[in-house]
Amino acid sequence: MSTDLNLVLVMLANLAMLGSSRLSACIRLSAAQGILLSLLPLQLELAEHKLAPRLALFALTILVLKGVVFPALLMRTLRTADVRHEVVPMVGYVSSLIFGVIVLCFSFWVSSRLILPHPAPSPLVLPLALSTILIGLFLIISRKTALMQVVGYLVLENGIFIFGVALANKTPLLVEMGVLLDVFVAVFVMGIAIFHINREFDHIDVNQLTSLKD
Amino acid sequence: MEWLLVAVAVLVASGLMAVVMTSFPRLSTFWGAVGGGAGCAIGLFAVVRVLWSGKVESLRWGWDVPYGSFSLELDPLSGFFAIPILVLSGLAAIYGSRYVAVFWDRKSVGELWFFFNLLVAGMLIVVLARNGMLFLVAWEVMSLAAFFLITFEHEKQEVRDAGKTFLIATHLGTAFLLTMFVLLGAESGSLDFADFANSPSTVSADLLFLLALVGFGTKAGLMPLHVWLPEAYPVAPSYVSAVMSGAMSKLGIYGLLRVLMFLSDVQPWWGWLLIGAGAISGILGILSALGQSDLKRLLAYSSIENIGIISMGMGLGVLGTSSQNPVLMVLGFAGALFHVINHAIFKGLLFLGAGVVFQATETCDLDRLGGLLKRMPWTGSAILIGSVAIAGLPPLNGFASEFVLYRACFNREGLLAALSTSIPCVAVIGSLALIGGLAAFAFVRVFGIAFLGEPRTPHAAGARSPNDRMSLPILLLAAGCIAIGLLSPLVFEKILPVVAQITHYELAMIESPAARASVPLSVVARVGCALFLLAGGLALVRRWLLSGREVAVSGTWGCGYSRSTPRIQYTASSFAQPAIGFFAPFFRTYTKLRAPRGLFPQSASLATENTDLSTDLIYHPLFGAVGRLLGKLRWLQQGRVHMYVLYVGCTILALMIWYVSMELPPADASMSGTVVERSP
Amino acid sequence: MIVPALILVPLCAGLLAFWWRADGPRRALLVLTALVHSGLTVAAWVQWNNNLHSSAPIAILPGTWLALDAAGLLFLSTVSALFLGCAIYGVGYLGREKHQPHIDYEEHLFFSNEPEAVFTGCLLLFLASMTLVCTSQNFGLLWVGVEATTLASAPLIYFHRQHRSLEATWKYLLICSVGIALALLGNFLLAVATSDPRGPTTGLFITDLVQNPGKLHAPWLKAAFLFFLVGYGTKMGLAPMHTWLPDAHSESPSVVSALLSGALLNCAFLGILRAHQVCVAAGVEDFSQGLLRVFGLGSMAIAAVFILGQVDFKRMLAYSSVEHMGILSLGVGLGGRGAFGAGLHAMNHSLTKACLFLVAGNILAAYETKVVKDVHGVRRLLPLSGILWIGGFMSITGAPPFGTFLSEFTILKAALDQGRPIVAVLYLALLAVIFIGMAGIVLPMAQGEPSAALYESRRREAILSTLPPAVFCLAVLAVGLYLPPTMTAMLDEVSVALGGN
Amino acid sequence: MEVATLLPLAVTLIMSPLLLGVINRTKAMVGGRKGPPLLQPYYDLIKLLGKGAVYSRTTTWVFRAGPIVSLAGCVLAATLVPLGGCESLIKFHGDLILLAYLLGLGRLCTVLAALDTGSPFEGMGASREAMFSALAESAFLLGLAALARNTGATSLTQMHAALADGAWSVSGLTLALVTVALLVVFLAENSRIPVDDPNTHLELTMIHEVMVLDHGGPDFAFILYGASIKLWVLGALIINLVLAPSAGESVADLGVALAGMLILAVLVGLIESTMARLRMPRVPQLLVGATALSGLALVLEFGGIGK
Repeated sequence: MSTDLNLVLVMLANLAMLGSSRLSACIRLSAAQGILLSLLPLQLELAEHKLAPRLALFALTILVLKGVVFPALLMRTLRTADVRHEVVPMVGYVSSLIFGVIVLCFSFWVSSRLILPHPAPSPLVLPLALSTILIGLFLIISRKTALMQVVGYLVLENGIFIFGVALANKTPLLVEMGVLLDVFVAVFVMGIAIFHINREFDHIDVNQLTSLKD
Repeated sequence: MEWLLVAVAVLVASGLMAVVMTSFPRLSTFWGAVGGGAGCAIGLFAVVRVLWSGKVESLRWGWDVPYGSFSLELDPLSGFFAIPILVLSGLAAIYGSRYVAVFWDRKSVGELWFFFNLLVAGMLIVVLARNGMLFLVAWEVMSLAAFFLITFEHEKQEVRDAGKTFLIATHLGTAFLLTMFVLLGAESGSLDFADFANSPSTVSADLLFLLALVGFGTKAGLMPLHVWLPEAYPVAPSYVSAVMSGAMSKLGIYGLLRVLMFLSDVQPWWGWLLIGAGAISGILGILSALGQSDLKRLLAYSSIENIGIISMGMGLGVLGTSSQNPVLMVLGFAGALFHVINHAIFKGLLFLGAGVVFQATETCDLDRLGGLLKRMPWTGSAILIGSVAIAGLPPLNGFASEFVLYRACFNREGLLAALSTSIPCVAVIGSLALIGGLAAFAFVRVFGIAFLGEPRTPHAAGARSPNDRMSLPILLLAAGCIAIGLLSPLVFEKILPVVAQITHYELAMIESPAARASVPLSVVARVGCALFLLAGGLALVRRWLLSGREVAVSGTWGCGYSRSTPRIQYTASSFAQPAIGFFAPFFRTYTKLRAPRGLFPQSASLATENTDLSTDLIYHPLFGAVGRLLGKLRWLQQGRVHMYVLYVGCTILALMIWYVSMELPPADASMSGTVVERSP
Repeated sequence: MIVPALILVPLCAGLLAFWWRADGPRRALLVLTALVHSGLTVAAWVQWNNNLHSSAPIAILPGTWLALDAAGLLFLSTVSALFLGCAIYGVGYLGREKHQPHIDYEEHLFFSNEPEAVFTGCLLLFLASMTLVCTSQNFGLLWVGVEATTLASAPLIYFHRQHRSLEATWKYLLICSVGIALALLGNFLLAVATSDPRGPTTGLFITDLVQNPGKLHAPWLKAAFLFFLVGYGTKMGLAPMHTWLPDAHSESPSVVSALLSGALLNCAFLGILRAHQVCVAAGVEDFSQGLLRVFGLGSMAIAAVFILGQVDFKRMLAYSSVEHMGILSLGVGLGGRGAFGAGLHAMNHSLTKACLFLVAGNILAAYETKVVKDVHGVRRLLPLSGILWIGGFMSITGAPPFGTFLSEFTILKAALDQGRPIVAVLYLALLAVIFIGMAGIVLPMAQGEPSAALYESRRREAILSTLPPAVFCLAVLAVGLYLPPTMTAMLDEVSVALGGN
Repeated sequence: MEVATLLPLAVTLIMSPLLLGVINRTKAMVGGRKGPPLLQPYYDLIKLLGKGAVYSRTTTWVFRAGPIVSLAGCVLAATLVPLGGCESLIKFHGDLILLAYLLGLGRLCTVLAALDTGSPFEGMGASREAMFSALAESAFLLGLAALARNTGATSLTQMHAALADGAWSVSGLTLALVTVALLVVFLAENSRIPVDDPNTHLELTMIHEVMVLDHGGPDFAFILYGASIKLWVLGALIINLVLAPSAGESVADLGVALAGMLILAVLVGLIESTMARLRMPRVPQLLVGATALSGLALVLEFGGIGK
């Protein structure tokens, strides 16, 4: 599987998430995205015909965290919260899909201007990373349940990862592990928070959490 | 100079002592008042010693804050302003030692003394400071101390409001001063005054002057920057009002004069502006005073009027400087400075007197007073002297300074000179004349309603003479009014070195123009003496005429109305009515009338309230508009986390679009591989 | 070995605190850790002072992952000092909060507090993560530290387990996580900017980047700065990304608010400063300074909007933090002496704001309301807190003789000296509006008479709850009257690193 | 000190009550009555000086000091005014200011004494007097400023001397305006019709007269005498302006001036006989009108049109 195909699949997952109302489906899609992501560093290195053990460890960690642990955590939260569908979202599913397309165009425009200092492994890296990031942001903004916001956060994180892995692949392992640890704890803490929200309010619709305002 | 530092140290230490002792009000008062008095005495001694020797003493220590240095200097201008500060504060401390007794059982007086002494110390440092940073710090310490003194009785709503107005006004004023000092020091990079003078700023002097005028004018109380003043003075303890009005607001004048010394390129329009602002302050100030029935509020407005007179004097001086007209310059500045001293004396006197009235009758409302002169003959007489002095009538000190200002105008180099000079002179003459007449009106009203006639309420009827510690300062100040009035030529002589310093002229150079005023002043002083002698003589004549004849005592002739009560007397509002009615456009009078109704009307009442013109016309609409404008943005924080993330997203998106489209040209070959080469 | 110890001590103590059952020893551990941390910080100061003129960062871990340079030490000192004060205050606070359940005074529902062990543990981990931020010399590690501060502090905000604090916690978590994720992208963009296809990458070490700016790719560096600015700016509270800040500050316990506002925001600012430092070294400081100025003034304006007529005094303090973060970024954005002023102001603001939040906690405890118009007569009811409330207000609004005056004045001077009159006018006007707004809130609270019932049931103020804010307030006052030469030297160095002079 | 300088003062002190006699006599004659003798004011003064006194128990020393200080102020004011070629006793640059303020002091004392009685009517009169004189003061000083600008002199004596050189033919317009303004001030300050009616019998409409209701005996004599001096002093200013000394011989000039004073008195009598008193709210307008005239004179001077 080539890098390009991988990236396109990631993008398709994004679009699927934009169009899906089922929370469990979205979580699964994010898991799939995580698995695709874990393949990315391997593909890039294999293209250069070398495979460092450090990289294998890194890929494995990503696979475990993004592909298994995070979705599991979220699914567990989903079960406790007993919510299946996203409540009517802020932006409808069709409009979301249209937005996804616009974002893709925007990303290509940006990457046409922002010239990389050295050739990228694939011309799709920059635009697709960018659009994944923006779609993650969009999911957070447009979906009402707290769980979908975490999923959005994960998509955002994934987009950043695509960028990091593909373009800035020489960051030290210590940092990468630290970043992953942080993301893990973040998802964990958010899960706990959702658990508390569900217990306190009997719903996880964060659109109703508006008692603090001016 | 060391003695002045000792004075500051004594003031601060005794203030702290008073705070420590605050559980024992008597001890606390003792420490505060004795320390305050002693500090002022030591300071006065030091100032007089230095001024007498004719030298300029200075001191410069390092001070580890950015742009700061602990530079002090005692030159004629500083000394000139230090003297009224110290004298008035010292007397106020004596007075206060008794005045605060009413607070002993319900408030902590330690705080009061601490801030009072801090206020005095701050004022002293302000006039001595020769570094912008030191000046600003002392200036704010002074203002904050004043704030705490004003809000001492913060249980009352009006006190809180006044404190807030004061704090905001002084803070905004300081903002202008900050800017001014920064611009003054922009060239030299230092905030030492010496450097301001040596390396003149490249910034336009006009801007600097305007900044100084607004910043210092706020403290002085020039209209329309005066709004805090009629709020703050009435609510502060009286001796604090006396110090604030007599000394603290003068520091605005001091600051303006000091800054004028740094500005080389003096423009005529500054003078016009000063005269215009002064005339407006003077006329509207005294008119507003006429509209007040609260004694202390009235005195506050009268302070604005006097600041206006001082400002007109400075305006003449500036005009003289810019047009190389030594007579106008010298007499204008000299008149302004003379009035500074005089106002400190009689306004201090009147505020202390108002405190006596307040403590004796529990009210400052003129319409609830009356007949006080019988009940406190000495204090009342002293207040009469103060009232005549503030009305600017001979032979007292108020006339002397106004005469110098008139003399600056009625002159071959003033009124009779070219149009650009004579028109401002006419403005000054006309304003001074109107102000003089209205001031006489206003203070006749004060004294006549409050002290003469019959008491209008039982409180006023039960008033007693104050304690000696309260009446002594008042009597001393009254003596000062007479003495300065009769010795005006001598005082005028002492002002000349200060004028020389302000105008950068040699003393010898300014003596000949000064003589134009000093000779008539001595005649005026002699006429004053003659007035006393003549009046004394006439009194003797009357005594001789009446000796052996019947001198009967009876009731006042009621014009046939036989059952008169004290309430039938003319009231303060009715007394002021002709002026209020005539100058109605300058008043915002709110009338609350409960008209008599029906066949058997039970009660009726009429209450009028005059609000401040500039508050109503400028500040309320302005602040209201800003508040409404900003209020429209409050929906931003509407509580939805989605919106919040949207803000983040939009920000980064907007920045990216801006960056990509503005900063980066469309991709072409030349762009790729642009690498910044920069040596470390 | 000071630097690793600085992180490890609170980290271990925090992990220990999670498992320690007994309250007394755990509180002692909290204070002890704070003391040790402060002691280490003082030691770092001594060491820094000794090689003042060598200008090399001290106590370097191999590979320069962790080190203390002037900026790091400056921010670390405020963190450490604040934490010590808050730990002492916290002992008293936790003692007061021990009883269960509590009644929410807005919704009148019962709620319980978080277990104290979790709270204490998170507090210590929070310290560890902030220390990590201050000491890290690598952008990646810095990011890890900043994200860790978010995660460690989220449970702190949710100390009172009731609806509003939960809402605040969620907003805090989500918004800050999104923001910091953007900063991570900034890291990668920076990596792209530094990467040289012909050789090994520099690994995003700050010293490397600053000392060898030779091969920095300007467009990518600028793009990286954008993301750093928005990312860390979210955490720092720059408008319009500040939105979590008033909620979190108003709903968390005051001791936490003090730390969030005084220490955490500075740490996030340090992230932006590091990026700015690289921009300066690469010679594109015009770009970063312009953005910092815009966001600085914007934050001040937004803060002014919400301070004017604010009804909740803790929210007012939170918005005031937004304002001061704006001042900091404006100061740095002005360059020149402005950077010096910003460094000084960061310190002054932290101390003052911590004082104010702790005092706000005292007021809240006594009056049981955060509504401004229900609070009167603090000076009567809580004499010392009342004085500190007014003193803190004067300090936070930059009145002489407080240290904040010096720093705000320096920034004003920088603006005028650089020939930016419009910036100066806006700066002064916004400061004035905010002053008016705060005066209208703070003064009526401090002055006047408390209700009779409150006054009858008043108690003596506890020394634990008044001493720390008093010390903070006095410290700011002292700085305003005397700025020690060592500190001036340190600020000078910070200023030079940030493109000032 | 020359004897000549004492002359105006002596004439003022001696002859001032006569003016009142002339005014009253004129009014009587116009009204078709015989009227009191010309010297009646002197008789009144002597009578009053010979009487005892009655003081209200409300009053204080201010009430007793009022007439004395007021008279002293008026006498000293008289020393500042030249008359008919004779220089004044005291002359210096800016003496006109002292003159205005001395008269102001006298007025202040009268007003205070009135308020001291606690009588509502006297308070009313006091209020009006204070208000009107405040307005009159600016008209007066501005008028004198115009004169000063015209003559280039800053003391009354110098102005008087400068006017002698046929100033009327050069700048008649200015001088005429100032004369009218001063005349209004003269009438207002001395409580004459159309500002005030000294003969009214309704306290509510009085101004000056109602203020002195409670004074009697020597005090009242002092007040009456002071008022007559004031009448003379202000009148003398107008006469100095209108009848510039031309003979060069002081005695002749003095004679002309005295004749002028008498004519002025007759003129006042005629005004009082032919005009009604203005309504109270109109009075300030009259005074502002006078101020405007003074201002106009100044403007003319500035524009050089008056010359």
